[in-house]
Amino acid sequence: MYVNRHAPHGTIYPLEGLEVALIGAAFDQDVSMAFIGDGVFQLTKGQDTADLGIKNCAPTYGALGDYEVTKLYVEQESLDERGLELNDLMNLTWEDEQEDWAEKPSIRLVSRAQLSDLLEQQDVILNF
Amino acid sequence: MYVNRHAPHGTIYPLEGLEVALIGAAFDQDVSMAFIGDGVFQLTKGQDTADLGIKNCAPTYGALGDYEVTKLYVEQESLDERGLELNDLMNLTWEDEQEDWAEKPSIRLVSRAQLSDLLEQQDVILNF
Amino acid sequence: MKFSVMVNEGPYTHQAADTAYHFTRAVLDAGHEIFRVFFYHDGVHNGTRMTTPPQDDRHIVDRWSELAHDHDIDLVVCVAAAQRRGILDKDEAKRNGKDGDNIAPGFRISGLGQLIEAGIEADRLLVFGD
Amino acid sequence: MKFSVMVNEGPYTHQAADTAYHFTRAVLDAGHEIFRVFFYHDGVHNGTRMTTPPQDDRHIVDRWSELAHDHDIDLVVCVAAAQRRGILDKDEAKRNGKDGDNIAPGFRISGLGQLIEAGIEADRLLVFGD
Amino acid sequence: MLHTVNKSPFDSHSLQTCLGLAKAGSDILLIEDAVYAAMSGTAVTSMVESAMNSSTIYALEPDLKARGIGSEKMISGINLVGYDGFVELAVTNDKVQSWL
Amino acid sequence: MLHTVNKSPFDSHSLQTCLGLAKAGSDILLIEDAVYAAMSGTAVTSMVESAMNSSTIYALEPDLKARGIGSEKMISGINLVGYDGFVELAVTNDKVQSWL
Repeated sequence: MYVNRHAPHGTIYPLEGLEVALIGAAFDQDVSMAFIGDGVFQLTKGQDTADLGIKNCAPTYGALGDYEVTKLYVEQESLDERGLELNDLMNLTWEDEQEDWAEKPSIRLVSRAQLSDLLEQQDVILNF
Repeated sequence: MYVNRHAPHGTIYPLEGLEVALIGAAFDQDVSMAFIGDGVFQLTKGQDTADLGIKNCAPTYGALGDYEVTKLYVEQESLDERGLELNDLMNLTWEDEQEDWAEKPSIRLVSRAQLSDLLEQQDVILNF
Repeated sequence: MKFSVMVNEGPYTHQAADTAYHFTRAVLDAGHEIFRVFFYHDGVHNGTRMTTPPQDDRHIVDRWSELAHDHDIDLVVCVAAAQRRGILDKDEAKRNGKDGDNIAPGFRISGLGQLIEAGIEADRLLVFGD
Repeated sequence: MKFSVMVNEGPYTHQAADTAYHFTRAVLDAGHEIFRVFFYHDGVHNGTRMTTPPQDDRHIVDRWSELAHDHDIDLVVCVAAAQRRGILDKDEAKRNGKDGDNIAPGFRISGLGQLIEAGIEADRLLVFGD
Repeated sequence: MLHTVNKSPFDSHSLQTCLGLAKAGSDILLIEDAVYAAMSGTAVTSMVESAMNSSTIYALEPDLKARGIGSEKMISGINLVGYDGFVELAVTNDKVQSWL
Repeated sequence: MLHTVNKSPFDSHSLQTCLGLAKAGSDILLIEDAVYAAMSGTAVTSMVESAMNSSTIYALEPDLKARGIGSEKMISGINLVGYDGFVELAVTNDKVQSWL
């Protein structure tokens, strides 16, 4: 599991973390991502870096489903602290081959306690 | 004024900040230093980096007086938050030429409000 | 008005190197003068010509070099900070027995005195990145 | 037991590069195996031979090179992270039209797949520095 | 005096330290990840609103835009500036302190 | 699971995040600037003490020594380890999570 804890654009950690997640998926690993703390800002709608001249990594999250990265866990407490709700996040989906390619949401809101359980189940945990 | 806000050893900012302060003094600038937040840890007694194999910059603070850096302002609120008092800090002194080289303490405890006034009086402020 | 700029973070890793660049351009666009840009801490990594970002991303080092060329800006990399982090010009490489250098065009390596001078000579000193 | 180590901060700037080294040595001293040390983010700066620290300080890059030499440790620098930050080996320099390289002895440049493999092959993956 | 802050207020104590030391009448400019402090309805909103009683708060517009923070999500009364406005603030204030 | 934390608890929220997510029975190792969390009488002491009810807290001795934190300044019940003990903790726990 890749744990994302940094806000986007201010540092390169989100972008370089995303690169690891995509490579992990290409290596047929069971990739899941967790977004906690400022990491939840990576998924907010309407990010536009044109005026900064910085490559915008936000659209890449939309492509994660195509790489079979379909489990994006977002900590509810982190959203609350930042005045955000699910509706403020990008609408990220994946297509379920098992159910005639039905489109399903990738973002799963979890409580801190649930996330704690999830972390315990991982083989490898990397922080970005 | 050089404002020191980082704990020692974990990052190089204190050491590289000290290098600037010493050069500033060599250029005959009126150098003062402020220690706030984790910066107050730079001045604590008994630092010994031998087991880390890292150069210990703590003794250099003792030499500041010789370079006529005699005003080290330490924020009282930052000490309080960290459970520290003046006695936990190194005994740093300078010799006052005007008073027959009398040894005087370099560390001056100031409140946040006093430090705020001091910052307002500076020409140039650099953060480390 | 005369400005000096201090850059303390490496390119790409932290946005501070971008902000410093955009600010410097805005100073020039407003008709003010840049006395010097001084690179300290990890900021010294802004000054290596070995940087090769992805083609669809901005080239932070080249941007500085072009600014220096077009507006005759003095880009100074701190020698002590640079040595620790592996940034060298020809002279430094020779002095330290290294087989090559990596400084980018428009940058020069010098001492911390250049930062003190930048603080004295300019009306304002702006610091970017910690 | 088999360990992999990931180093995400540059030498000198953050202590993480030191901690990673001391941990790696302790792993070897305890009779365990190091499968790989992978350098990512600013960690790639651990792998440049241009580094020249003050004479009274430790030489972090040389320490890694010696460890690789003495214990046959695989030191891998991530190519994407390295390109952005100006770390190159001979092949990369040639491919990108650069006039020299700066990688230190004992290090090699490779892809992120090496990190994924390090996670799979080792019993434990330890991460140092953010 | 102009104070610039560039760290997220949720991750670092920089903004808090800045607000604790800034004198009444200061200009405070939020840049980079610090622009998240301009959002309404967050855990730090009340700290920023109370600072607005004694200081003027600015936020760098390209940084807000990059982070998808539209005016509807912002504390009202925070002033938007571009890089040109940043330069202007540095000119009109007699000195600049960076909180990093 | 072993959790390592390397940031000062006064400057970063890493330790707090770690303690919020660590399950009961975890081992938590303070390294680098995080060893300041092992000090008694500070603003974060009670947070660390309360974590000690469900987790075991360790601190890296070379880092404590570098920062002049002697045992008389430490919360009692925190365990000291060297780099060898760090390795041992990484062996006995089935995985390691770094909070950075």
